Amino acid sequence: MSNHSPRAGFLVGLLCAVALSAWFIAQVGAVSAGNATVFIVDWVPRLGIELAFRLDGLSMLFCLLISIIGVLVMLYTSGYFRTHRDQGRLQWLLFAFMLAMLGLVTADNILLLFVFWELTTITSFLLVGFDHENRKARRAALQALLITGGGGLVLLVGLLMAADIAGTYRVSELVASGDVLRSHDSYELVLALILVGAFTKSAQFPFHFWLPNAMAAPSPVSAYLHSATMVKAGIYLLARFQPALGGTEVWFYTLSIFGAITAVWASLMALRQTDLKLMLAWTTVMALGTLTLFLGSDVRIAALAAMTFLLVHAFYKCALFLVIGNVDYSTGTREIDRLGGLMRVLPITALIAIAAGFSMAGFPPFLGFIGKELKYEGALAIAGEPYLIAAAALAANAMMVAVALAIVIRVFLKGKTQTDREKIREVPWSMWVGPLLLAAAGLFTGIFPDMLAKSIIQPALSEVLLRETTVKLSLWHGINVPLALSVVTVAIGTVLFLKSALVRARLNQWLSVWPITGDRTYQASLVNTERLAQRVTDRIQSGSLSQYLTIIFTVFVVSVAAVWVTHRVPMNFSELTDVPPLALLICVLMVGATIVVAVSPSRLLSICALGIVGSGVAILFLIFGAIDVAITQLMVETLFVVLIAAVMLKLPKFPGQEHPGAVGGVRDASIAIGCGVVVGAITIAVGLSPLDLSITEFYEAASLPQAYGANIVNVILVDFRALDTLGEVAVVAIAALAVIALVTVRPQRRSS
Amino acid sequence: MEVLFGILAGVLMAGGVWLILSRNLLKFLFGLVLISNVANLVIFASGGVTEGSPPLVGKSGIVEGVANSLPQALVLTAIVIGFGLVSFTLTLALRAWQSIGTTHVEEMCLSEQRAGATDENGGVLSVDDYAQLERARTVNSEQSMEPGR
Amino acid sequence: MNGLLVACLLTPMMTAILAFLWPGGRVIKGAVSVCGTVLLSVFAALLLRQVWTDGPVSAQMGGWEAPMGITLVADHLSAMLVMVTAIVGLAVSFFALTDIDEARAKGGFDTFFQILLTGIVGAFLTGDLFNLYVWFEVMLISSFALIVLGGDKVQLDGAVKYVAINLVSTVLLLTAIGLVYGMAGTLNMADLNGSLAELPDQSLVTVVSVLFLIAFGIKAAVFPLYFWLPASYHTLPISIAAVFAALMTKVGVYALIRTFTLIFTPESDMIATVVLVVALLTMLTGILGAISHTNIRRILSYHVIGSIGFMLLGLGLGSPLAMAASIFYMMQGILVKALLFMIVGVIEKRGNSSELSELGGLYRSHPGFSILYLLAALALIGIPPLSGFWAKLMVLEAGIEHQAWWVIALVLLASLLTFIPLMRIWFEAFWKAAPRSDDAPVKEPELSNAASGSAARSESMQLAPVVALSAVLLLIGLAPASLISLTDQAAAGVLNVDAYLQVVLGSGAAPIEEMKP
Amino acid sequence: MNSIIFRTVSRLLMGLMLLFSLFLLWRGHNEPGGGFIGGLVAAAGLVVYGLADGPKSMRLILRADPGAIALTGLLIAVIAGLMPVVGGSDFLTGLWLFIGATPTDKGLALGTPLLFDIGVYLAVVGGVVGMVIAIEESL
Repeated sequence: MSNHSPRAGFLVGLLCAVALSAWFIAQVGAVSAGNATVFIVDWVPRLGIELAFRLDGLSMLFCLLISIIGVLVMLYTSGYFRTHRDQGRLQWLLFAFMLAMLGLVTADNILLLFVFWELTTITSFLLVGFDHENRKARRAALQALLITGGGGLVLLVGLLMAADIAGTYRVSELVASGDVLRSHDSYELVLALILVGAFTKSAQFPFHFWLPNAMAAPSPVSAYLHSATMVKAGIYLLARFQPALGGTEVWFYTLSIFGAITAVWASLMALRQTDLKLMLAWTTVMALGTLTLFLGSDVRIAALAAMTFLLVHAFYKCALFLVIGNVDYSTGTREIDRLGGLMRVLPITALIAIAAGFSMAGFPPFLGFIGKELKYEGALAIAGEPYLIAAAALAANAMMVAVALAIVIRVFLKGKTQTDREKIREVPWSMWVGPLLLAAAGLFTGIFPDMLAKSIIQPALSEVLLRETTVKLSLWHGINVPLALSVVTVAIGTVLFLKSALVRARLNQWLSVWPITGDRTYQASLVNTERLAQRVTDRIQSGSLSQYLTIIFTVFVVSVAAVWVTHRVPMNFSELTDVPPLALLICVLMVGATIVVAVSPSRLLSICALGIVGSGVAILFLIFGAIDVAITQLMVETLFVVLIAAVMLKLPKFPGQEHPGAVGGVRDASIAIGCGVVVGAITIAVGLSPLDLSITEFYEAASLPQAYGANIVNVILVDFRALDTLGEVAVVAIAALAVIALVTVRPQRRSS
Repeated sequence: MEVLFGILAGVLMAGGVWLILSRNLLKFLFGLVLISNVANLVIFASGGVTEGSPPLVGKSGIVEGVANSLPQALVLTAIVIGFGLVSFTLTLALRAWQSIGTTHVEEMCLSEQRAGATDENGGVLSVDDYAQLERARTVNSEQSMEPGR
Repeated sequence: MNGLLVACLLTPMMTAILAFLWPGGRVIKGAVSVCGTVLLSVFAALLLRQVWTDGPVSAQMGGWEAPMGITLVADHLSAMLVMVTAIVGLAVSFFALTDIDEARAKGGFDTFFQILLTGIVGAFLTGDLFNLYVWFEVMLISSFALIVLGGDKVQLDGAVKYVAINLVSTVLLLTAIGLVYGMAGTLNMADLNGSLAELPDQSLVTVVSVLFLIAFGIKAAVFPLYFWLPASYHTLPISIAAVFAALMTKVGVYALIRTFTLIFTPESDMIATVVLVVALLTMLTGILGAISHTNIRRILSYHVIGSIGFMLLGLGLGSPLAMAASIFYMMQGILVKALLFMIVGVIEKRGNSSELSELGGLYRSHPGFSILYLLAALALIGIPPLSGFWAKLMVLEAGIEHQAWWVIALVLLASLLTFIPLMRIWFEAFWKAAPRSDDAPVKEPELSNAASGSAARSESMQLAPVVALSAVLLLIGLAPASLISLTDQAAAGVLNVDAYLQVVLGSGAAPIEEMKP
Repeated sequence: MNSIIFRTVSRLLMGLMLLFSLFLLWRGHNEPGGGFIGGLVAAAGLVVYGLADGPKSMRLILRADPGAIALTGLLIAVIAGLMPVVGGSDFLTGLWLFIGATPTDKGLALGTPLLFDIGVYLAVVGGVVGMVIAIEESL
């Protein structure tokens, strides 16, 4: 986190990332041959968590994306933030995020998976809030944290329950025990919990709104986290657990419906934006919806479509985000209406934009085209609701075409930019190398799809389907329904693009009356939580001591009385001891004195009465054979009365109004009487119960012969229970010091 | 005698709680003294109340018919501790009066006043924030959020 | 006999006496205090090691066999608590060197602080109910002293509430102990385990147990009895607030756990339900309180309450795993709370305020320190792999084991809500740009070299315990296995008291004649 | 309370009470009395004197800081408890020395419990007097 050496941070991170990428590429051969790399070390065996990593086909797909895109993004960042003081901090965070993400997709222990899941949440929180002095960035960071963090908590419970049912914490073993999971009573609950986790992370409806807000992050961060990697964590989870939890109607319908809603809604929202970055953000949400939609079915071709589209999307979306970053960097704006004709001033960026945009639109010969064809093929192959899904895919794709065209044509090909054109320069090499490679990858793999299919997609697909499968991709597969749909898509997309101003106006009109959005709901619930918190806290913690005490004594009376009544405490009055007449007299006196203390408005009278009560207690002690206690009580009473009389002269008179109002008086009186009744009753009941005197008998026997003292009470104090006395002496000494400190140590000016 | 002790404890307790619930710090103190006496009486009564001689071992070394010594020791300890605590509280009341200027507990709410001023530009989720957000929504123009070059 | 038990108890007591009687100023007294806590830490570590290897240990005071005399006893739970008490004591006594001014030191800060530790250690180690009361009083009177020490009127106002409510709880406790003696005829807690269970009529025992629940509930600051805590914590010097927040309420929690597993066993069913409900309510109202405030200290004070709820879940659920979770949470919670309060101290030093609106810019100016706060806050929230996560994980697993869905749902809700206040501190004090204050002059250039040197020294002296505690917590987070195994044993020892009874009472109660040579 | 008679009487009374308190302390192990009671009586004597002559004179009589006296008392009590530990016994075990013991009579019994009681006495005297002085002075 050093500020001083951003370069060092960058270089170390970059080198590590390159090394990791190289290592993953080196593993491709082994993994695609079906040999997963496994690494296991114990961590906390008691809780079932171990450092278990497993690099199989699915993990490999993600790892390659994460590490290679990570390298490119870090490179890009070094240019983008070349002179920014916090570049080093950002690079470290990006690297930390990359590690967390890699851990997430390779973890073979569900708790370890969760650990990394949360780490990605935290690192992304810090990244979204990178521009932390901007209030909007802070708000977006909190939103991302609360939504994904909350989802993470729910996910944890789901994972724990799944592990409980399957009897294993290993992901690979859990995945293999799908039958047990699906037939269990709690299957629906587990599914719901895990889906909440996945949906929040991958910005599925109704949790989708945090992702566009997270665009408060710098462009490279958005490119990396919010398009290429982190949001795919939820997709990874769905793909990973597809064999364990999928294949049921619940799974299918939940994923299809939520995926479809997300995709369609997000593409509508994308059309509506004028900020290029937000536009891309919404298409990302759309893409995530599509992925979810296709993971709903366990049909092979649907899963294949999902896996392929995952790659397609990572390539073009990351490139486009970085392109937008470049545009912003060069022109200082991302408003589509203020930009145009950038081809001439930003030729390389424009080239990248065209390549990536065409892949996004699904034009041949880009990989995007294959992805789109597969989507239609997959949609039509799904047994459940083929047309509905195809329609959703069609709508989403068409709008994607419109967005892609808008970016390519509006920004780069046609029109003129409204900003000062003289100052616009092409970005430095570090900022176009990354996106160029990504865009080129989209083209190259489109032309030669088989390489990708064999080594990357096929092993991943095998893991999702949990069976061996061969994948063959090709650009051209004859004239068929998907191709027809593609044509329709392009047609609709073009129309939408041409009429974009109209579409945007209509959408805005429509959405301005739309009552509920996720963002508003989120904000309202936060505000309401805060209001509730204030109301509850002010209610409980009112600042009034008498209210506090009233509550405490009420709790005391009510709970003790309730237990007393429900447990029907018996009282046996057969063995009462005699009442000495003197004791009776003293008791009557004390009762009278107590009443005087309670009601007397005169302070002097109260003190006298208090003294009488104290002395009465002393006399009672004396009557029942406690001479030491009686003397002590008398001495203490005397000292106390002297003290209180001295102090009281300085204090104000009783003001009256001690129990304000008739209600307050009655309430206080009933609580007081209740306390009296309760304590009296318990005292009588305990007094009547037989007492085991063996300890006292031991003291009586041992006092003289073993402790050499005839005064048993004193022997108890200084020998049998001397530790009590030690503590008590400490109390007296500290009480004195406390009193001295209280009156002598006066407040200082706050040392700050 | 057990019943009498119980009634006495009950009365003292009721009087004590009544005083404790009053809004005057000095009366609170009186109440505290009363319920401390209740605690001592309860311990004493729990140890069995029979008239007996003090628990002293006679010359003969035989102990016969003496009162239960253990609760006496406990009560003695409790009395001395109670004295320390009550004296402290008395001084505290005095200092509170000298410093705050009241012994009426309802008027002593200094420590729990909310610092009312919420920050104009800092609140994470203050009510203002929401209103601002709503306004921003109607304008629907997103400014550049990049930290710049 | 076991000298370590006595050593743990006497070390802070002797330190207290020494710190008062030894002539000298702030530095000398502070040094004595630090040395005392170092020694206490050593003894506590030895004690913990012994308990870990050989099981619970006991010492009979005055050589009088239990239940005649008073027994000191340390099982896993007690030994662990003494250990964290020593660690917190050490950190705070170090922190206090620069935090506590000369006048407070002269007034006896170090003595009160050490006596407070004595009371806490005594409460953790004693095996006698009345003796527990005595140590509670020792703790209480020294906390009274600390709370009023050099206080202005706001602090005195908080102190009045603190003192009043705690005294009421004390009297209830004393009454309850008297009643227990009246029923069982013994005060030794191990002995009470058998004696109370043998009573023919259990209804009265239950009634009395409610008294304990209330008295300890006030001490532990559970809903709806926690009023004293938010009223008093935010006005104190930070060293005092830190030790209060970290330790005081936990003694109440410990007492609840001890009494309701050792003494009142047969009644666990009804009481357990009550404890569970109370725990959940405490958790939620605590978090809501934290959300409702904008002052760092108040936020953290309410967090203390919220975490108490968490610590009582184990007692409410009653299974070994849940109990272990609570104990683990308690151990790391004590350290996190002490750490957070010390961090607040540093924040206050740097920003001259604990009010969020007046703070800002710390992330820009002190990035390393910011990371410390973030780690502590995330540990408290329970983000893996930090310490709080393990407790949360254990609680959730226990909840699943019990099929206690409500508990799980509320724990999740509370965990989620915990984000808000802690992140609010992060946003306002750290991320937000520093507020421009036109009236406050910029300090740095005005300081002379010597002054800035001493300021830097005092700053680094305050940061040292912060860094050290952070390191301990990080270690707990990354390598929790041994602490978890300890808490497992502690939970087992708490729920199955045979070993405890054995070490206190020996094999069967010895006849009176054989008591002493 | 400025009357000379009261002051003289209070001084006399204080002397008597101090003596009596020592007597109570000494015999406390066998007869009613002991460190607490003795300490309280002594403190009461000093307080009476202080009422007559003002808190300053109480300080003069004590010659030492009452807080220090109280803590010294605590220290003595701890030391009394620790003495048997040196000999390998438990903390707070009674160690006894019988001066002039005969087979029938134990003679003068001096033991650590007595020392402990002296600590208690000092703590109570110091504590109570300290509190009273502090309160008096703050009025």
